[in-house]
Amino acid sequence: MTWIRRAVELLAPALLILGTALLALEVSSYLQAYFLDTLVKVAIVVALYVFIGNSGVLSFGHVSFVAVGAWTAGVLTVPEDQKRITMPGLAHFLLTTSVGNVASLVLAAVVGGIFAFAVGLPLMRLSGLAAGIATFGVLEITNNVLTYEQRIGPGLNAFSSVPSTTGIWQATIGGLVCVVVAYAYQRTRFSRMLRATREDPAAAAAAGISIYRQRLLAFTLSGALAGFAGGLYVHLQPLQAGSLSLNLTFVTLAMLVVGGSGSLLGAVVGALALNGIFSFFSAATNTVDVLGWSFTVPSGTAELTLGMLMAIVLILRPNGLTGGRELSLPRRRSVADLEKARATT
Amino acid sequence: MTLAFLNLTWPTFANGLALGGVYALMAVGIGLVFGVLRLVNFAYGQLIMAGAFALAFGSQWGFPNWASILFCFGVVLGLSVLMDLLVFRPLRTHSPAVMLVATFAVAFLLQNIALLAFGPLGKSAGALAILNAPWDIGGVFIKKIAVISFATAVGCLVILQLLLTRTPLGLHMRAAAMDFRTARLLGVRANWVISGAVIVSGLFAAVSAVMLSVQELTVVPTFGTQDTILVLAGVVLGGLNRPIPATLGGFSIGFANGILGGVLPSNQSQYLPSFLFAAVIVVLLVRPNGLFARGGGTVERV
Amino acid sequence: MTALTVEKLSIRYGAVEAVRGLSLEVKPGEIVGLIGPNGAGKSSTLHAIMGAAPVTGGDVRLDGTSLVGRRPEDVARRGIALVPEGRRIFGELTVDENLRLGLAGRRRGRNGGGLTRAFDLFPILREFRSRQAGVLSGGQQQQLAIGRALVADPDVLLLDEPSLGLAPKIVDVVFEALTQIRDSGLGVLLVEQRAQRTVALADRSHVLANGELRLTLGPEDASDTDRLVAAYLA
Amino acid sequence: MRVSKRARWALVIVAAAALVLAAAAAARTSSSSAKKPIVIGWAFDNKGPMQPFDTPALAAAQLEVAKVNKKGVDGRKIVIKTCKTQGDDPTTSKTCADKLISQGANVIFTTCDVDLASPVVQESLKHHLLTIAPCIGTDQMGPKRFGKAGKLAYSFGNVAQDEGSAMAQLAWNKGWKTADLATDTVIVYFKAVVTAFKARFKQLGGKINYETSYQDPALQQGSTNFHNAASGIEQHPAKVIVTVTSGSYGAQLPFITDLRTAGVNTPILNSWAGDGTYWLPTSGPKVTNYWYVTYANAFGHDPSAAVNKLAKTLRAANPFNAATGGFVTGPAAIDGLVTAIKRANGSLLGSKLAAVMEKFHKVPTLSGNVSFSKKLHSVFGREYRVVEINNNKPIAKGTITAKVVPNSPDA
Repeated sequence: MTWIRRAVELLAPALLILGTALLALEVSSYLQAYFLDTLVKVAIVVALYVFIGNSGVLSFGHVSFVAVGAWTAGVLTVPEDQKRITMPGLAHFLLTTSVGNVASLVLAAVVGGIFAFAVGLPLMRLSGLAAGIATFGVLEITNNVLTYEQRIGPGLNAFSSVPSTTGIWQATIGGLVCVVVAYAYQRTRFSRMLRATREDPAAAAAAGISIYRQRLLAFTLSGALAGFAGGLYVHLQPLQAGSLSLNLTFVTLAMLVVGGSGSLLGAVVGALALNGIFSFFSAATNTVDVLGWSFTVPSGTAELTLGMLMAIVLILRPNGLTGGRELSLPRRRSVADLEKARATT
Repeated sequence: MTLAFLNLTWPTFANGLALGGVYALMAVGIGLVFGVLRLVNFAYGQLIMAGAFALAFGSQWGFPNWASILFCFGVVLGLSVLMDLLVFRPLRTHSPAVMLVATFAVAFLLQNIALLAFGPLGKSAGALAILNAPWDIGGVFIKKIAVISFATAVGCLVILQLLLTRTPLGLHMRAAAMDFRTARLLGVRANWVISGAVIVSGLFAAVSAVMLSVQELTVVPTFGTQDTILVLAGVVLGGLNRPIPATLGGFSIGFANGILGGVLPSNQSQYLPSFLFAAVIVVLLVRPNGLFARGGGTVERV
Repeated sequence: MTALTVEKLSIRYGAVEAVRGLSLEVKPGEIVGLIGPNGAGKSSTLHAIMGAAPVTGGDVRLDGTSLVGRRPEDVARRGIALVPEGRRIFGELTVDENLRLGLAGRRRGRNGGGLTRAFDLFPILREFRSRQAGVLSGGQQQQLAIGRALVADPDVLLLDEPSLGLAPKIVDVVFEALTQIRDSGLGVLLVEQRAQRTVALADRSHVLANGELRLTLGPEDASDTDRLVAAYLA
Repeated sequence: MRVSKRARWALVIVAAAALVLAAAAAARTSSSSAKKPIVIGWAFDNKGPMQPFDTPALAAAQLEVAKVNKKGVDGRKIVIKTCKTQGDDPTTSKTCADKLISQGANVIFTTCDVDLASPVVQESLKHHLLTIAPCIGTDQMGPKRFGKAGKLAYSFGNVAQDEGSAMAQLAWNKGWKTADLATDTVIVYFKAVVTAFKARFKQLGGKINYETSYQDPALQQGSTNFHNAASGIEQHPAKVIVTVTSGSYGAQLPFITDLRTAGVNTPILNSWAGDGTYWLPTSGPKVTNYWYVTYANAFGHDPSAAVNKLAKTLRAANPFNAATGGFVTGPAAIDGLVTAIKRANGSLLGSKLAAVMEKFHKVPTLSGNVSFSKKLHSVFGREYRVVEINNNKPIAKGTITAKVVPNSPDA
């Protein structure tokens, strides 16, 4: 029967994604963009979760992997004749290489993963605030280079003419891929070891677990997922890769913490809830109809609501909306569960 | 007389000192609150932004300069105290990660309030612009504001040092930063110490707001954000837990920022943040506990 | 008049009940010992008195005023001083600064003679007053911790394992100081592992096991090893 | 913190409910049109960096539409439907385009920067609609940037090359024969104008003494290297200092203040980006010897009476909308569109309108005559208004037209 329990752990987030997709099909087509955007945010937050949720270490650098993924998928899918015009400084290799949609997403994941591995190799030796600031540094450098280096991309310009392939199918499947990968990782012994280092680093180290190696593995995997999510993002709308920076970092981290950083469900719920509310008020700036009556809010309501909501949720439910736990079938609590519950109280 | 090194000139050197001084103040402001609350206040930049807007409005409404500055101090202090009461205190017992993200939320909120209220383009804070004029010091032209910033920073830090070492409140703040629990058991009043730290931190934010807005002249909703990130990097680089290493860390990164900005050739100046952060990362890898930390103190996990 | 009264005190951490229904009192000019095996709830009791542990039942009163629900700093400022386990001195501050921190617990309007009280009891502190406390030896640090508690001019002094990790000779110095403190009119509540010495020193000693009061012994019982052992094993 | 199972289920439901709410929001019907007016769907920035350019153009266009509607376009009226892109947020921009199209827009108008406009432009082009930016100031609003589909994209802004060339001409005519250049690299348009100035200035025989660049803090958070740019220029005197940046951004005023407080009183020359008096300091040193070329003199001294009248009306309603001469791009775009519709015999098909506009040659609009070509879908050959700000006061200093455009995108 345990497999049913396990299945529920995966089903809950997966169903939420599918539900979002179904809703997106129901709404007026012009509002779909918000739903697609939300699905991409889910992918990004799940990627964050794979590292932060399992290791308990904050990273401010993940959006740089999203940006690098967006850059990869963008620079490889803009038609060559367009590249010559919008990216005149582009290196020859990038100018002449073009790939299809799926290949660009795979490459976005690969590049995101490699970049994360390369960054993690030295940085995963750090801990605490030093690690936090160092990952911040990675974000700043990535943003800076992507914004100004014209040999690798359009610099300050957006990737216009990128095929907009992230429609409802691609966004849904992309979100599901991230959730399934995160879930699969969660079931491995690597994840269990990493979680052990989160609970008690000293004991885990004494048990022969290499904190460094486990963190590096999770960092690389989550970097790959973040790169993949970036690929989805750039195929959703023309982006400037360097603009994926501080704001997106704040907002996605807040989604993870508000949802409950300890669980996959938390990551998905956080992204859906915050981005859903933000999208609703953004749309309402240009008037939406709710159950028959017209609803308009002043510009900026979305940001203010989001900011206040984040603060309120954190004050009232510091472990996030889900309490950092997966959804599971009711069962008798074992003694071990009680012990654990005590530890977190 | 020139500093015959790269194209480093005395004015650039002075600008570096000035920026270093302001960043040192910000570092202390962030460090004090971290000391007593174990809270990395990301919204510190927004305090500075609010102060700078207060200054800009003060001069727009025709306040004399002293009144504008006073207004700026009032706004920043009020906001710091409010932030402390509404957000930091309720979250005091939670994990550092939750507190940090809560300060994100506050920063996000304040920045967007400013965006709505004042627009993306901000305001000009020209009242003290005249301080950008140079003084002729033996044939070298140094901006007045550079000298004033540096001197003010040094003055503030000396006063703080006196407060910390010569007064009971200062002693209590230092003890609370080391071991809050024991300090309370001895009768150190938690709320006083926290308020003290928040107020001094707010005062320094206000001073930084004045200095930075004279240098930048245009106040936008993102004012101070990037400075805060750099200062945070500097503080961690120095050693977050103690005032003096934190100050030195903040000063170093400000100084490096000012100098590098001056000596980088113009076609590379856009990569200034990359150079700075690459240096930060390298230093952190070599000395994870900070440049100026003695021994291996435990680093907070966030 | 009773200085400190603990009545039917219960302390609970989550599902674990650390102390159940403990009653004791400490009058001025007496030392009360609190002994028992590890985890018996001795330190929890001290922390509960200070307002730093969750009280789920019973009462703690100082001269008839309840202390339950007050913050640690408020309890300290009402005349109860704690010498915490492990001494908890501030190693980066000087001896002088550590002592001045103790002044934080002074009651309003009470002068208490400043730091001289600590210096009179432990002259070594005066000698080392401008040194960093971290470089002192363990025994000197313990003296500093007690001195720091005394400068607050408290009515009641709580000590949590003051002899822990000290050489026997130093323990003598500490216990001798406790006698002097008692003689100056303070009430002392002493939590200790060294049962026999505590029983010998204290006016009354309560044996605590599994959070419950098992036995109360007088100084005359100090040599009655059997009774002590039986109380520990009960 | 303990959460009961029921509570967690409840939370999941709440999250789902939030989505349902958003979905319910979507269940709206688009308006139907009985009289078949010509619908312009205008996605504009209401609060971001493009707001100072978009909102005046829109406000002026609305006045122009009211004027056009008195007679009608072949008996039809023009209706403008708007959508706020909220700082040109990509998702909202895309939604705006789709929403406007679903509301029956025949033509889509978009924001004033080609990169920020991209989400709107791409959606609109996908639906084969004529897509117009009133004031994108580069040569990229057209096939150059958007390929074949870009045939339907036009801008009524100046080509940066043309504007830069006009500035060079102005400098040369004034006898400023050496120049220092400071390029703000955060926007393509800024860079393109300076590059064009340099090319034309050298062609005329001018000498560039010093070149530097900086990143405006409005778009590059925390950047302060405009200070370094200023001190570099202080050390390399020339007859004119050329920088192209927006007065509404973060570098313009401090850059000038740096130079002036350091005792550099050389003329400073900017493009339309630096138009206006709204950014001038309310206290402290006043701005003097500052020059720029622009679409229209917003201060009542334009050679065209119609422009002055429009400026006056706009100013009365909201001074902000007449802050720069940029407002005329809105009516100019409307005038151009009306001409195109007439020439296409009333057709609103994107391809037909675009085919007519491609052949525009000196078509009169409120902002003067407008020409396009197959390759170039932005305006060149404009008669720029020259303004000098002296002691915080704008003074009209005649007009200037670019004679030669080096590296012309049309060539």
